[in-house]
Amino acid sequence: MNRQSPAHHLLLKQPLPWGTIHGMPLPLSAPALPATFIVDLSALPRRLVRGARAAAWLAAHGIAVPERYFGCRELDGGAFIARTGAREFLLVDGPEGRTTAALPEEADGVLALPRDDQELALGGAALRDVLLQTCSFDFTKAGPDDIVYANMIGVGCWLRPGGGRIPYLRIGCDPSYGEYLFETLLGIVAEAGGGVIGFKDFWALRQSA
Amino acid sequence: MPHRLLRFALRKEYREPRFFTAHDRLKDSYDVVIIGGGGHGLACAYYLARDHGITDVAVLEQGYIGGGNTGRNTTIVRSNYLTPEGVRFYDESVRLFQDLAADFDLNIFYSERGHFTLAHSDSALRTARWRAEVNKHYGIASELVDRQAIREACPALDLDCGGQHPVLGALYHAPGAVARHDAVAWGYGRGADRRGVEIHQQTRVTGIRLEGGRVAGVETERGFIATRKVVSMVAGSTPRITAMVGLDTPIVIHPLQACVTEPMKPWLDTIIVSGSLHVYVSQSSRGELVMGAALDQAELHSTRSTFDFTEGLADKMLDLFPFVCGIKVVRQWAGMADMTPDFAPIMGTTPIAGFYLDAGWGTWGFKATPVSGKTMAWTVAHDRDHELIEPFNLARFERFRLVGEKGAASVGH
Amino acid sequence: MKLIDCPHIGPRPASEFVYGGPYRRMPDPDAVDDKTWTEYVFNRAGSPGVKLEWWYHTPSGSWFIAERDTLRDLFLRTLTVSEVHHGHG
Amino acid sequence: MATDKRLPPQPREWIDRNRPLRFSFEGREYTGFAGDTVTSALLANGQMLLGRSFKYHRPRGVLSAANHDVNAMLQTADATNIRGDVTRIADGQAYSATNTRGGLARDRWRFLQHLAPLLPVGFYYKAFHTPKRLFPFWEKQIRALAGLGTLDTRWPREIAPKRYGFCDVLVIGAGPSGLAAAIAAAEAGAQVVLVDENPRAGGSLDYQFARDTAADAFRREALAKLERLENLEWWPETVAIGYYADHWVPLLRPAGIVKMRARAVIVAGGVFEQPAVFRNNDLPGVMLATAAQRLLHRYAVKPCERAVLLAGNEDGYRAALDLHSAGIAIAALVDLESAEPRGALAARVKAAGITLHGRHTVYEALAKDQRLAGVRICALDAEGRPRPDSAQTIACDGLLMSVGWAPAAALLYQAGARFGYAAPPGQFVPLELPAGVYAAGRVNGVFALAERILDGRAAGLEAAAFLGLAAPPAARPARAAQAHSHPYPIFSHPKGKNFVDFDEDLQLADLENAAREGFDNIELLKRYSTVGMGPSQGKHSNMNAIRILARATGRSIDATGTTTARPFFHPVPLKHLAGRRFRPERRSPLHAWHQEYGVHFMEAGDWLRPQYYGWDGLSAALRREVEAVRQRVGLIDVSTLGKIEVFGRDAAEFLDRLYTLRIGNLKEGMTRYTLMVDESGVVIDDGIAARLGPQRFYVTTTSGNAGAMLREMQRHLAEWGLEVDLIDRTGRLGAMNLAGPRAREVLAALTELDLAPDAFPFLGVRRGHVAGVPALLMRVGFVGELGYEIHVPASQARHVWEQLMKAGSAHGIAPFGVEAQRVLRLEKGHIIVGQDTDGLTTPFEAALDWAVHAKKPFFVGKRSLQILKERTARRLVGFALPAHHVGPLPKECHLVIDGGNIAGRVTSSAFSPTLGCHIGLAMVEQHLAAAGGSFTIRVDGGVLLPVSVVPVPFYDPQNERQQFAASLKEVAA
Repeated sequence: MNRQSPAHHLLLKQPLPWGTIHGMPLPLSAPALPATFIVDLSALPRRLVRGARAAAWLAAHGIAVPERYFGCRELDGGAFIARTGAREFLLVDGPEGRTTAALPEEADGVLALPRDDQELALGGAALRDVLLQTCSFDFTKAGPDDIVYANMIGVGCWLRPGGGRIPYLRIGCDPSYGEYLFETLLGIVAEAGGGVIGFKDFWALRQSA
Repeated sequence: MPHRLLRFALRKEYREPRFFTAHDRLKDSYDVVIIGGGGHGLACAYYLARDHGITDVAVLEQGYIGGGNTGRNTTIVRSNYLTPEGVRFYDESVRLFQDLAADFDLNIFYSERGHFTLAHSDSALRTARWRAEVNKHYGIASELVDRQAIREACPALDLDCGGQHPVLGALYHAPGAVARHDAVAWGYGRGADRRGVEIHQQTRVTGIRLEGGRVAGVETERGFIATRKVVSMVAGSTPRITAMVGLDTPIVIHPLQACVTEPMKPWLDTIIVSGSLHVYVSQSSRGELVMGAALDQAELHSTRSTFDFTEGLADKMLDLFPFVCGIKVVRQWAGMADMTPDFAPIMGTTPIAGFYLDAGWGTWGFKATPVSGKTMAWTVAHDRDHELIEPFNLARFERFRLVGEKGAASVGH
Repeated sequence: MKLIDCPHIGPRPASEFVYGGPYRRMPDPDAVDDKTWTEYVFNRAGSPGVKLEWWYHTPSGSWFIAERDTLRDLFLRTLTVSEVHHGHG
Repeated sequence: MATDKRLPPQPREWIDRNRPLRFSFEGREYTGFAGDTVTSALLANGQMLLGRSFKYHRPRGVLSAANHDVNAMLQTADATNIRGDVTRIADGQAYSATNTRGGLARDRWRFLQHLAPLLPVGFYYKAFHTPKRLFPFWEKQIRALAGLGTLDTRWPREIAPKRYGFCDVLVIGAGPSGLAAAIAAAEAGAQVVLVDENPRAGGSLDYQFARDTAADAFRREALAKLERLENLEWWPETVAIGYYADHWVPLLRPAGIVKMRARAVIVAGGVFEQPAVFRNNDLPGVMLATAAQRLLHRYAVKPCERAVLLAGNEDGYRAALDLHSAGIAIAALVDLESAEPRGALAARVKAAGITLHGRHTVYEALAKDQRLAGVRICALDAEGRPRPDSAQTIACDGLLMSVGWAPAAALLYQAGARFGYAAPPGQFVPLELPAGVYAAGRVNGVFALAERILDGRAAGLEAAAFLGLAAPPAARPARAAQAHSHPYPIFSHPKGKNFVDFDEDLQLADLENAAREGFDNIELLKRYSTVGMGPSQGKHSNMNAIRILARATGRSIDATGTTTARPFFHPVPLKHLAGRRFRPERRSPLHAWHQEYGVHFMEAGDWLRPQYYGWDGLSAALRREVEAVRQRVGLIDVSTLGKIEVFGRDAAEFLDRLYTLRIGNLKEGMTRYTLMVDESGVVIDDGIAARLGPQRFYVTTTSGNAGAMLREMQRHLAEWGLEVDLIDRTGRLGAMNLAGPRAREVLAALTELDLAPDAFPFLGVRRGHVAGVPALLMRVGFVGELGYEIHVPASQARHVWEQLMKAGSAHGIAPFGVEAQRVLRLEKGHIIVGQDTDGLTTPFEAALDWAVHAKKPFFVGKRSLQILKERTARRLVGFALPAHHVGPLPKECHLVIDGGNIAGRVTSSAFSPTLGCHIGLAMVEQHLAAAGGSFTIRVDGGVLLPVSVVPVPFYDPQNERQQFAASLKEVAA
């Protein structure tokens, strides 16, 4: 119970019921879903897997990796794995953290180091307009099978489109930029009449989508 | 209204003499050929003729007079450099600038505004003190000042910069000035022309002929010219000229961009430079804000403009002066800056007899116009580096004797 | 703003890239004399032309080599570093 | 005098007569309608005088009514340099003219026009500079007279968000050809965005063809398709402000800039009508024919009661007929050419009862009450020169000029198009266009309406074909076969006042004289005369200037050429360029804790770092924090350090090549100081390398260089092709340094690791847990005490920090900031790269000889260092002042003076609470560096302060504090 999101002090201003996810306190659910939302997903367990034999090593642990660079694959339990190079993968676990629980951190020349990101998701009605104000990438050219590395408001981020009925984009960056990224995006979302939702809201919404 | 204007009213005919004689043909040979009809080239020709009696000189300009960086810079003149060699050199330039209008009998609008280099970090403050100390050592008006002093000189400035990277202090250089850049070139051009120098515009140099390792002549679009002395004063085109004589240099060309707003009534009297924000701005006598920023990152031999330049500049500009947010930028442009590894020029004699180099002007060429013209003229006349420019000779690199101007840049981070 | 076609992630605006200078082969430091070495350290092929250059895509943290016409301001093609090492440059 | 010039409803009018608005101009109240511009509303009220000219303060009225001139430059309480031609009136807004003294009507500066003879072209270069001492005075006068609007330094910063945009085809200009192009491209399946600076689509259809039924049919159909086609977006009031590389076209919209990335661009921007040049051609009442038509059809404003039309082309005849049918009396049509060839048009004009004067010109416009009262016309001789002897006067209150056009081609030029002069039609036309860029309509030299539509359609299909969406179209229609621009609609007059550039008050003689003075290159002419340099950037003056220069030099128009068309097409407010204020800021995971503890932050790049803690000022805090570290234990946040995992088969080899010291022989579980130089041997960074395994290292870099160092490591890796992987963990790990004699006790309470000196020696590295959090610990200390640098996941850094503070409270722990750290490391003689070194410092100069391992086969910069070793001219040395010293103290960057010359500088300087005296480091010339020697520092006030050279470290030279360990030097050897 000792982790903290980079956006922790911004989230404290949100009058939402809190809970703890993987040792990190976060708002869990909002009374009503705003048309446009932003949600902090920093609590999710993540691994950066790198090394000459990273692909084989992951396969050996039952994780089928994407062939294509900057390709992305959905795994069980809401996890996904993205290929970020010949010998590098980003593994982002689901809410239960099933996929990473068993993984060692170092084995035969491969490092699978836990990684703290500021992760968030943006979604809803004004998603496209918020993106047009913050990122030069044309997201009509990417889908759930892609991971996009691009600058967003001056910060290098990974971005993964998703959603069905309600479109959303998952965004991760270096935690030291987390407060800036979250605060700035929250401001733009708020201008669009949106607001913060809880960690549980997002996964519920994901099911419904 | 000065009496000198009366002549225009009293005369029936408009009888102003030409600034530049039109020469329809090139001679077969000249004592000296200067490549580049910008401020430096014309100044060199002027001093060759005036101070050394060498008038059989051709200035070859591929475009038009002052059409290169002379007409593209933001016209700032100062001498508050970091190194002794830099300070001595630019101090002489400032002295020459101060008397130029009288020399030319042409108003170059030399306007002493006072020059502030803002420091937004303690390391920038350290560099400012370093420069101030070196400047004072050579008797140059230059001092480290606090926020209050800046506020008094430029009350409009937001010292808190919109909340981030607030101004902590500044290097203040009272003699810092702006001038009408074109007029400087025209004044030198007219002065040289009247002393017998030939200025040939739209005359591109295509090659330099060497015989036995020394200069024998210049190939141009308009034919061959025999000469024993060639001076290259072409800033952004330097590598193309040095390639003609097979001379390797460290010079790399980067675009330097600038832009200007609509005219407005005067409100900014000083010259404001912010290293950390990469902005410099002054208000011209026409009332326009003339603004510049950092070099483009990559080598390029083009004067194309980029939009992100004006975006970045405007963003930082409004940190300093939020109230100009409604003022409109009318025009942006670019020059080609010839950068050296140590941010100091490359001047003087070269391994090739009869080939003289005046280059590496990067972002500081305009303010050196008079002194480089004068010292290069001396160097060409005596075939020996003038003492002010000895430290800037090309040979310093193979001797690992770099000039420390870059020290400022590095410490300034 | 120019687009640069990164061989790893495809075309992106130039603002996402850092210029890394010309791609050059270092002479054998133990074999060359001081003059040759200092020329390598300081001198550059400054004339305009088609050049191989280092470029870095910041968000994805990867280097590659671009073939660029520094006169016409054109990226002619981009290659991975290993492609260049193996003579595809 | 507010006579009503508003006409009954017009078929194309843009005003909403149900929404009257009140506004004031120069203090007088007026009413207009929603949709009116300030210009149209004022004219509707009979207010012809709109502004004063820049130089002579002459009265000015409408010229283009289209922002191709700035005769109507306005000021309000919260904005200035507002363009009346294109600014819609706002209810209750109070406007006034810029640049007047005592109001527009009786501007006290208007006397300046009588001084015109004193002020020829370039006069300011020829006066005011002698005597020198008086120039500042004259400059003050000149600056006050120059400039347009006045701004208020209390105006707030407004935020205008920018957006990115994406489309297949961007069509610029929604006139007939632009509409046809957009529709053709969209129907071929392209995603199309059509933009126009006007609030409505149609362009000249709305004012030159307002009563043309054929035109109306096309217009209706086109507008219907704008509605219907889903892949065609129509953006009104949108200015394409420039063309940049790879079809990057910023669009200025009322809501802010959209940076459009198109795959193809079609420019259908049309043409600017050009004024004729004759005496008093700037009088209010003299305007372009299209200005009259815009006022008439868009705003239902009667431009005048009785007009004379000056024509140099057939467009003028059409304009005459158009205005005539709107009920405006046309006193005469004055044609610069003979009327016969005009055929049917001439007949129709005659039939309308309009007197025709062929081969005539307006010689002079006549003024009454600062506005047009009549014109003197006269015949032209064989050379096209006026014959004053034949002059006759015609009374009129409107003179409408239709003598020619200039293409709105700026974006095409910026895209790299090559142009040439074509007569007919008498304008520059594109000869060569870059891939994916197309021109259509009058900008392309196509004039007949039907052909403009065909040209547009073809351009749309060409763009679609370029994107592989359609087959390339049949050929484009031919360019106009007859002249639409008169070759020289410019007429000298002994009394001058025949203006070429209205922004800059430039007369014909000014340009002719400039050319005569040797400024006979179009760019030189521009710079000397300032033609085209005003706010309208030559839209109404460049073409005439080129014609004048061509004639003055006897060169062709092509040989004369044009000036470079730089961005922007229309000027752009800084706030729109700036957009939102995005400023990436980095935060340590401990940031909030520092704030809660009363920290003073200092900015370090994008980071904020604790400078010191507490409310009692820096010096008190310094003493407290230094003392805590030296006597007890302190804790500092070093999360900003660069942190990189280096692993793989060749990891050791890689680091040996990268650093000046040997790393390959480092034992597992140990760390070593690292120093990096560039290829020229200059010190660029230092840090620590820790060996975690045979093929695994963990290295740190300085905070400021973290990004650059990572990039350099990645580049060298790619270059050397070694089998190594890098992982940047800089922001992902928090780091803190626990330092001081009690550090071990504090840490022991929180970790399972054996901290015994032999189990975890100085310079050792261990992995374990701190406060239950997985951590990497290094026993190193920048500050020279027993110390542990603890690296933990960022999300858990605060927990670990709080636990350390808690465990340390019994030992008197105190957090310390960067200032205390600087003093502590100075006492220990450790350098800071970038402060104690500059852009040229070598390891030898920085007294880091011991860190250069010359025996290694290779490392970056080794070869240069071999050369430099012999040439070390300066040296970093320590100095100290006596404890009892009083008076000014050395500050960082004070100079070392030797024999009156600069012989070095102070790089670090501080009072050492531990040693009780002032100490520092200085980079001095070799001969001053000898141990036991002394040198002189020039401190504030020019005082020369002698100091003695003192060996470093100043503090604990035997390194006993860090225990049993050799100093960094010996370890490195």
